[in-house]
Amino acid sequence: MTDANERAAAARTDASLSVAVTGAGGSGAVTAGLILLEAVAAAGLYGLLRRSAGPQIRGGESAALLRFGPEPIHCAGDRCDLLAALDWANHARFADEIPLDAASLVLADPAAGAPPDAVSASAARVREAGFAASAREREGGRANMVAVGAVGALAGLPLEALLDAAGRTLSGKGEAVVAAAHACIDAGFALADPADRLLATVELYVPPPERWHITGNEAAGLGALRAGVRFVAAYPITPASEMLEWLAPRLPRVGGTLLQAEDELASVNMIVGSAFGGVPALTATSGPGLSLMQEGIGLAVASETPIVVVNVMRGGPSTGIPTKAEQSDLNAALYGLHGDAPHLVLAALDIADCAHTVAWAVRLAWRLQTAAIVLSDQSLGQSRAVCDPVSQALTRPARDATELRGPLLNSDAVYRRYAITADGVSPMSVPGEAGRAYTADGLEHDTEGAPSSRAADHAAQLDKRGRKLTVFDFGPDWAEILDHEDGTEADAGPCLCIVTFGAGRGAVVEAAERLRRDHPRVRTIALRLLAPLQRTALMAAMRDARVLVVEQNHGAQLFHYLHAEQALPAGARSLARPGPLPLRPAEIVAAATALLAEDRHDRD
Amino acid sequence: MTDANERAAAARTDASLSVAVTGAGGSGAVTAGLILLEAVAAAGLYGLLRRSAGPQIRGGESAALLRFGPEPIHCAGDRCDLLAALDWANHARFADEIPLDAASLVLADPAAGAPPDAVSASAARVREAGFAASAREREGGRANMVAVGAVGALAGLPLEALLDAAGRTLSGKGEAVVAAAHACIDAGFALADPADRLLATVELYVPPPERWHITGNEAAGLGALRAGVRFVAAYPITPASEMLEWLAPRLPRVGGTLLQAEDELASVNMIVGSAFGGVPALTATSGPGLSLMQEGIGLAVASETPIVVVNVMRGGPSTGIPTKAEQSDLNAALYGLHGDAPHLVLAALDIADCAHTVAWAVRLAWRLQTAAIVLSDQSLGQSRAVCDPVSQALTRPARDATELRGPLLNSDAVYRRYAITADGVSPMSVPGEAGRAYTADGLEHDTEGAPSSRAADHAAQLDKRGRKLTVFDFGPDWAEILDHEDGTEADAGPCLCIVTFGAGRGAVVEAAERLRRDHPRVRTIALRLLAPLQRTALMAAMRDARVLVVEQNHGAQLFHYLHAEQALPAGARSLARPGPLPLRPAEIVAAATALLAEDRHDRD
Amino acid sequence: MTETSTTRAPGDHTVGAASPPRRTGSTPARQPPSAEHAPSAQHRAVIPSLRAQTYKSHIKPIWCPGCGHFGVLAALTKTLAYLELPPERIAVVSGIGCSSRLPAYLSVHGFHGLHGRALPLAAGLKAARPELTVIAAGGDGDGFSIGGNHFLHACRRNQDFTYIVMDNEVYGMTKGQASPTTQPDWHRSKLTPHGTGVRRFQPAAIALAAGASFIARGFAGDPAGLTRLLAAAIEHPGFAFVHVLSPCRTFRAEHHAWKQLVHPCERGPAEDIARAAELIQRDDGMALGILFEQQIPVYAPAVTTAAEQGQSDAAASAAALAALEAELCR
Amino acid sequence: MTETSTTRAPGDHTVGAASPPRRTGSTPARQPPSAEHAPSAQHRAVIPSLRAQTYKSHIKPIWCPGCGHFGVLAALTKTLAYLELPPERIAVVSGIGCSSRLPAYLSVHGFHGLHGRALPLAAGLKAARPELTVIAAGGDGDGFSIGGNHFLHACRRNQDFTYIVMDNEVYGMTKGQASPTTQPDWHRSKLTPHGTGVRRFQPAAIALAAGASFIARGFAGDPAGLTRLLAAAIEHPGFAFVHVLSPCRTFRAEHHAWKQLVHPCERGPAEDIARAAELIQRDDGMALGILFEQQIPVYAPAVTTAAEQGQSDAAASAAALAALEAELCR
Ligand SMILES: Cc1ncc(C[n+]2csc(CCOP(=O)(O)OP(=O)(O)O)c2C)c(N)n1
Ligand SMILES: Cc1ncc(C[n+]2csc(CCOP(=O)(O)OP(=O)(O)O)c2C)c(N)n1
Ligand code: SF4
Ligand code: SF4
Ligand SMILES: [Mg+2]
Ligand SMILES: [Mg+2]
Repeated sequence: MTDANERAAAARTDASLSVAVTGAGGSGAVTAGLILLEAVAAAGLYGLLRRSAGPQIRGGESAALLRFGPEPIHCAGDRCDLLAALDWANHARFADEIPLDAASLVLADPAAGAPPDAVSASAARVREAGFAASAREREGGRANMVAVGAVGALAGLPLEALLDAAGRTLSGKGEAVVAAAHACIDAGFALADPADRLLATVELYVPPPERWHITGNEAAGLGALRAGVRFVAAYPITPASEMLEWLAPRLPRVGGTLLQAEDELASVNMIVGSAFGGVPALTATSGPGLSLMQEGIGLAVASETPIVVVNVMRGGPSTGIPTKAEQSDLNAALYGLHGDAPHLVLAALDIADCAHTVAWAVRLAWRLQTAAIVLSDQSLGQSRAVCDPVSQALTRPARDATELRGPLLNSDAVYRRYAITADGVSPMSVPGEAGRAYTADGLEHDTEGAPSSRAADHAAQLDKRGRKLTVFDFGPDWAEILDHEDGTEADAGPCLCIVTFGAGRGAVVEAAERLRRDHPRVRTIALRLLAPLQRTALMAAMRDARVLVVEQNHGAQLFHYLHAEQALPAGARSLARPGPLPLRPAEIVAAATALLAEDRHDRD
Repeated sequence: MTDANERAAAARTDASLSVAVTGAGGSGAVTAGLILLEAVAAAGLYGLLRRSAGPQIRGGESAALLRFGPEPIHCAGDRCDLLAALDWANHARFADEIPLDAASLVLADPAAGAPPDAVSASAARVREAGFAASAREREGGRANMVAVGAVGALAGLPLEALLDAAGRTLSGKGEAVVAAAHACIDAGFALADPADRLLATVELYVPPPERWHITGNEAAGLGALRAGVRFVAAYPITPASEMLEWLAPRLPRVGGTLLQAEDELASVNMIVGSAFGGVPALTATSGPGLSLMQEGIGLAVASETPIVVVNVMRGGPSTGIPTKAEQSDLNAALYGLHGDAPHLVLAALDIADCAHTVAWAVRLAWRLQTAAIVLSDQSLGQSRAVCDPVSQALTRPARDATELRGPLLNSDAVYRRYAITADGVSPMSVPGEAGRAYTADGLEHDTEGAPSSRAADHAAQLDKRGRKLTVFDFGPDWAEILDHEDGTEADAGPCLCIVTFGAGRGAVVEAAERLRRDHPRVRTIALRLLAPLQRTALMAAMRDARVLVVEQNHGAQLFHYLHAEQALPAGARSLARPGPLPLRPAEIVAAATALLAEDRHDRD
Repeated sequence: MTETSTTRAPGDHTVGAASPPRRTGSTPARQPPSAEHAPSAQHRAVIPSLRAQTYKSHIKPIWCPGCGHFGVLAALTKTLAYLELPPERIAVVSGIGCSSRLPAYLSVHGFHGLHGRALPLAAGLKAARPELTVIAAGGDGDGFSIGGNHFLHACRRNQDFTYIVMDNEVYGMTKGQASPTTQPDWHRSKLTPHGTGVRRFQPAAIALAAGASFIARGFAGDPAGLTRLLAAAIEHPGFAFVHVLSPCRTFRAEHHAWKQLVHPCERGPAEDIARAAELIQRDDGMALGILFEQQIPVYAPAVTTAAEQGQSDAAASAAALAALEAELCR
Repeated sequence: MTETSTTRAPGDHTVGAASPPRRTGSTPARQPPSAEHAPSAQHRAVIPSLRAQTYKSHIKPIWCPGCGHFGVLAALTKTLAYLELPPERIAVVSGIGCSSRLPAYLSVHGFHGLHGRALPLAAGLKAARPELTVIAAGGDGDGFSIGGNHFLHACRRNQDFTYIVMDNEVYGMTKGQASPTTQPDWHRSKLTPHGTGVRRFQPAAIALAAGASFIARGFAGDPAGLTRLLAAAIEHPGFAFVHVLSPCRTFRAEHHAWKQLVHPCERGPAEDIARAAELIQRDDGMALGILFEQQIPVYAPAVTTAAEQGQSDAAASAAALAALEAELCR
């Protein structure tokens, strides 16, 4: 290893590597990223592929941002180890997303001109790499494929894996394209200076381990199907559309249906209709659509009709930044309904967990006859991971709606759809069941469903709708609690506890892994169930700890929510930062370190 | 005074009297109430008239619930002193709303049959009063007018005031009707047994003091006009419609316009359009409409377009109980927008205060270029008060939109609509101003308004939109803080502080008046400005006090919100009770007493 | 079987040009026009005669005396009885308004949903449970003001269900504001004291332009004619829109004149929509009967039924899911 | 004055049957058809010639190369120049979509609002500021899917503003899903892999049924013809709907055939809506020009202007307010 390589290795906080391929519209940077991710899978590694693009609908510059390694990849990481720039089109746009430093290596095509100032200023090592020239030498050759070869070589991916990955990714384009790609990858692999290798080449893993190759939107769709969702209403919106598009051709295969709605008012009411009919139903949307659905979600709560709305969050408020992630719809999900409308709010913790969380949400919605809002975000929904599958055990497919719905109480002579029960769950019939017809209603009603404005009926139904959420035993899935301990001094110093929700988990877990090097006891709590908040369990998990609440939004929404529920110990701190850039482990480490230093200072 | 009357007097907690007139559809109970309220005004007293009706659209049974006295009437009170039942149609529906006890007096028409069980069970004294028979004796006579006379006599209203009031209320119906009414009132006045008089007859007050005779919906409309609102978009919804209906014929008189929209999505976007055009604009709605408007309100926040949405709350969730009050839309108003969307939330404290609060909201929205949601509720909006006018000083009419908008910064060569400024307020132009065209946008943008997804622009605009609300000096109007002290032992015992918002004020203030009899230091804080919360000032006002948070909803929304903002001292308690029944001073007294007793116990 | 045949007679034929129900014989061999929405023969055998009363709930309507909506309720229960639809196979879905209170007064499955959203709720229900007879109902405010977009798209989509709009040219429930069908110069609403000044919404013309395959107009004051129309609408395979003139006694007293104004309609030719559009534009809004009917394919979302795969539902679904899961692994 | 007259010529006349702009002489004496929406003579004197470029902003469109929306942008700026409308008197309001990005590319006042809500925002603006020239713009998804209800009611309401829909039969911005105007069998969207199976939304027919007083169809590939139509639309007193065929290069490559398919339209008779409805129903969707135009009163909300009262605005308003206040006291 050269000096520079040692520096580079030191800059990496773990065994993973971050590489980026960028280029103008049509340069094929994203295809390069997809092939590299395939190769990562073939090499038995884990990977996470994000994309970033300019505002153009098609044809704008884009970047493929890949991180991979022998352990599951939790998040985007802090920096870029290796950048292959096919050209410098609008590179400034990516500067924030591709953090270069003196330990970074940049492969720059001399044909594209001198690197922009941002790159020079980063002090990254720049190596010339004639992607275009090399491609031009080969029949049908393309610069992005040369880059795949070069990047693969420096990143320690076996040539075989690269070739195999290209073959699979490009198979639809015909043999000539594949052959040209193979020639270019070979050339690129040879082009890379072995002295620049960042990692030793790993072995091809045969057969590769059973891993998912999946986006969060796909995983969410799978979770829905597993849990028995058989009707989906769809209105497109970035970044939720792909979830609907993934489901569209697959629902019919399992006997289900997707209906494209005229707007979100329609889609939410469509799923209410389906669920009323006994068929588990879901829709997916993002911020603006969630706003439009609030009235319909409230109807589901009041009429006790189980529905699931997956909200793939993007930058807000209003139209905001549609193509980037943010966790700023938490408030709207928790509190957005008018009236007292207790309901379920969940958040998926990572890409694969979208399957688990959505499936669980469907089951809970049916078990508790209410609306569930599942929060995902653009960073989960539109990123592609090679990751361990979520076991079927966690999201055991529902046999049918009757199983989801649970047994009907049969004691009463009159059918009381809204009967007051100990667990707050009333017997729900569906059309087709003779003698059990009722009128579902968002208007307040008595136990039979007849409209009522009597104080006693209102109080009884409000109590019941609240109670069913509080008395239910949600089990251990409400959060992922991880103890990051170095095992040496179990009881030394106060425990640091980092609390987050949903997609915040990745950066938090990685930060904790780093923090434990200097601090013996670090716990992370990633909330999967936000409402009803499992306050007692949460407070127990945070006991005696210094608490830092981490989230990706401007208003510190989770922090305020936990305070609202009186669930935070005194002195809890907030790290809240809006999008569009992903949460970085380093900023969490910095905030936690500052917090702990403050404590030490206090003790002095 | 008879024994019974002494008992009745003792049951009254102050000098006010509560009377109710009930009857089947068409019986004219409500007209009777309106006449009695007019008479109250003529007698120089204050009054509050509420109505309650069955679910029928027209023609159902209804009740007029009047409370009046020499001091301003804050709320519905706890009980009914005097009930005049024209018949017993569906009386059970009103039993909760007309709390009778042994000290109550009931005038029952023997023609209507025996009083229902609820009345007998209350142990109220029942006097036979032949309203129908007496009316039948007079040409065109109506039982409700006889009741007006009888009630007036027992309640101490001068006959002259009653006759005058009937004349004015019925003037549109022709002389014969008025004459018949006068005859019946005379008869009813005579019919009442002087021994049953609950109050000595007051003098007619000539000329009567300058008082408003107004509903909360009317007052809100007036506040809007005062502050310069000249465009209103309207979609009917109970209980907000009357505000829009009051404005419709009046706006043109001041040079404004009302447009009936096709739905709430349209109405909220219409007012955004008007405000963008420089014309102050408002709409009014209730829960379901607020839900539909969330997306549009978010657009106003992001594009920094000043709008005002008055939400006249009703029972929730979903369609809920449309004809009754509840304070359960607080969460939706505070948190309902997706993304980080700081905005203004205000609540009117009483009927007249609707004028003040709405006018202030309009001014604030324009000063801060954001959306303001004003919370009123059915109990304010649809009740009619005789009360002191809100002075023009509080709601000084705006000269024009330019005054509301404030001066444009002129320093920059380029016009930067979304310039970053110290106070967070950017220069806003309106169409017609040459050289200052810009594109207002809900998409994130740079200082000139060009779409941007750059992290720096997003952070800068989010910071600015947040900062303008936090650095602004809202002055003293953020709350009404009253000290209810008996003056004797200023420093004895811990201070009790009751915090509420909006329409909760009435019952809280009355409860405090009672509490101070046993407890020397009681403070009430009624929040008019909910967001941004004036946390420092609020905490200062609660310092060292035992705090009780009172609100009319199921979820204790204010209590949780104050916790979210870390604005409550440890040990603060919540009294949260949903509608449809009004908050009663007695339940607040009971909760406060229990809280204080607990403290004493703790000290033992 | 006198009872049965009485039940079947959908009323007299004094007003309206609705075609007599296609099958009036006393034999019960009425072929359902589509397998999806008619009771199976088996059901009919089990429940030979369902009288209108069976379809009524015990809840007393909150409607004002004389309200047109009573007539619609009566006609609908008669229709359901006539069609011998088992109550448990029927779902009636509504929005918010006086008219939208309908479901509570029926003993079938019901949903009293949101203002303006009856149609999407019905669409979701029908897509999920195609074998049910789904009926959406509501008022002119509900359907044409706030619900206008769903109306357009329901007409286009042509799912097999019926939509009844009780048009009283006013918002009854919120106490008398102008609706889209209100005359521009009607100035009795406080909200529009000089009238709306806006052209009336033409439900039939818009339905046709939007692609509706069945458009009829009935009158609440003619329950017999209305019953025939409702029966035809429910039997029509596809989206059937029934525009019912349903007087508001309280806020539109002038509607008492409707009795004199209604008259039979001329039906537009099914094969010539352009000509039908012309006819509907010339219509005075008071013409009763089927204005347009066309047999086009009903919307059927793609579902690979288990039967096609020759497997049980559950087994087929599980196998398909397993195959899906496998595709995600590399 | 060569420049001026060049600016005035709204392009050549090769395609489309739009009537040539009513006033083409070189004298500036074009009488505005309504005082409200045309520049005053004074303004025109001050700004004798505004070239199309003046109406463009410095922001580079994000549109794909070859997108039809470029043609609409070009035609609109030419139209504004031709009409000599001072930029500060114009407001262009849009929804969300590729097409709805339009306002940012203009130097006039603009609002890039919410998906589907351009029309109500424009309605509020026009009601509040009747003297402005207001133009709403957006796509077929924005206007006919989520915005369908506002489209119906804007047609009915007939406020004096223009609505331009850039119809590319697809949701471009969200990457290629079917819109209401998409063919039922178009199966290139992943969301509807077998096609929507739903009848196409017919913008012109629906506009007519809803009561629109001006309906035209243009083609982005014919900027000159489109310019003429836009000029006529802006000058039309009342709601003017311009349906523009605007190809999506990226998701509907087949649109390249449109050039061959467009042809001039036959205009429906203003005095016979029924006949116009028939014509519009027979229309193949590719006919360019003014399909229908009718002079009816524009919607004008009741305002007692200060002028009527013979007072200054502020004084009149203050006096009226004082009178109102007095009415509340007894
Ligand atoms: C979102 C929403 N907006 C407004 C209302 C208030 N609202 C209830 S019913 C109604 C109008 C009903 O009119 P229509 O549908 O014609 O029925 P009718 O009462 O005339 O039978 C309105 C505006 C509501 N419930 N929800
Ligand atoms: C409430 C809401 N729902 C969905 C979206 C997502 N969305 C943005 S643009 C668009 C479709 C635009 O299609 P169209 O109006 O035809 O414009 P085009 O891009 O084709 O020009 C959609 C669905 C949104 N922004 N807001
Ligand atoms: S208000 Fe009109 S529509 Fe409503 S119930 Fe009464 S008569 Fe019927
Ligand atoms: S996607 Fe289509 S509509 Fe959008 S910019 Fe590209 S070509 Fe134009
Ligand atoms: Mg109606
Ligand atoms: Mg489009």
